[in-house]
Amino acid sequence: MLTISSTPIQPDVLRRRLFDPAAGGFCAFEGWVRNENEGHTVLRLEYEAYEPLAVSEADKIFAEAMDRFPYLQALCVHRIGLLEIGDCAVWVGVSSPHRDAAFRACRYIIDEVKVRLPIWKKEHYVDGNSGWVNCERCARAS
Amino acid sequence: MLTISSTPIQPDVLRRRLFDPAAGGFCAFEGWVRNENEGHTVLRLEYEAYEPLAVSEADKIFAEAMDRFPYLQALCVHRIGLLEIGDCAVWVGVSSPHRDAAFRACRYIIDEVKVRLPIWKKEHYVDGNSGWVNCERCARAS
Amino acid sequence: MKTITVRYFAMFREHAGLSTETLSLAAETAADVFAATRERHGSTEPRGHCKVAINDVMVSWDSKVEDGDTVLLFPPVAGG
Amino acid sequence: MKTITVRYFAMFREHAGLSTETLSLAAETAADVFAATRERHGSTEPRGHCKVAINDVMVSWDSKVEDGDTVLLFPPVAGG
Repeated sequence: MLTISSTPIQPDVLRRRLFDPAAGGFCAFEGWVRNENEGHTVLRLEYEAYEPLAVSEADKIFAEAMDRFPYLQALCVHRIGLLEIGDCAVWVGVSSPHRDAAFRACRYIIDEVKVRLPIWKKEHYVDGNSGWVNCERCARAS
Repeated sequence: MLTISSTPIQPDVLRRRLFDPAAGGFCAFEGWVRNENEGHTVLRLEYEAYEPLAVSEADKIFAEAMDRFPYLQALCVHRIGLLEIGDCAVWVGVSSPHRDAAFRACRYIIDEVKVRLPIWKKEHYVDGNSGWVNCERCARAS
Repeated sequence: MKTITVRYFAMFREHAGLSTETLSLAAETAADVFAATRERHGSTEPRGHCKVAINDVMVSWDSKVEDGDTVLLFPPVAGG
Repeated sequence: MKTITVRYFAMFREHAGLSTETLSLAAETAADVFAATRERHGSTEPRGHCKVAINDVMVSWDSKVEDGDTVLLFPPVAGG
């Protein structure tokens, strides 16, 4: 399940929600705002999402991950609004009986979230400029 | 760096220690005690480690991961003593500029930790029996 | 002519200077709506990695638009 | 004869009923020490996935042991 949040992500609260007595492995990924992108010094980021379609597209991604790498529980939370360096922009967590499925499902979900969800990222640079960012795969393809 | 701990692992404290302004991705893996192994219902687990060699072997593993998937920061904590279902037995976290290296380094570290460190696991079953567990790769090979 | 409500997101919204407008268009497909708004707002963003939804359902560019539809125009995304 | 201190871990310790003992052995290598302790404690664990250290350094089974060495015998491991 995907949640869009305008308040800080709390990884420790989220991981507890994935506890399952049959789970032997738990994998989490966090996207953090870093101070640099393609040679620009980044001051802060701004995220915008269109929640209704972000949620329904995420439902499809979670179902695809389950088909490929059966897991027990999975969650994703994506921040919107203004974020500073070091802030957590996205959190994905997956619990599974074994670690291989936990790693692979987590990787699948974050990879697809980054390219398929209607979420946009605007970088504010130290030089006063700002710019909307394309997803990595799109940038490579174009 | 590896730490052996006889008290509960605190993932939220550990992840904060991996913050780095250049980090765009953070991947964590946790091994949880689950209620079943190879058809046996597990009540609890007991871990034992030989700390001096666990630490020095882990140093090698971290250096190998750095060579293969350059990351910024990495930590591993392994519990010893008696653990109950749902307890976190091992935590690995890696921060990196990009998510691919974070995922791969985290996976490399946990895979190697499981087979190379002088750490032993004894399962206590619901039927009153108990048994020392071989690493997965060893069990397959033998 | 059809009455179509268009919603703009992210760079499209900034470029158009508004987030929603209702237009009278001779559009047959979602692609026609995209082309009409490009011309209207002098946008140069290629359609390549953009996406479109009609009434909150993701659709392909050749999907038909009906009178009264709401068309959502999504510039290239970058989650995470 | 050499004076060798042997440390047992996990199932080896349980099987021997002690964690450390100092033995007088005609051993040349780590493998000889393993064989002698197997016989002494009637253990049947094959050497296959076991590991050995001499004075806190992981070594191969054909490493030489010296008088006064401490040999650590590690049964198959299973971290995580």
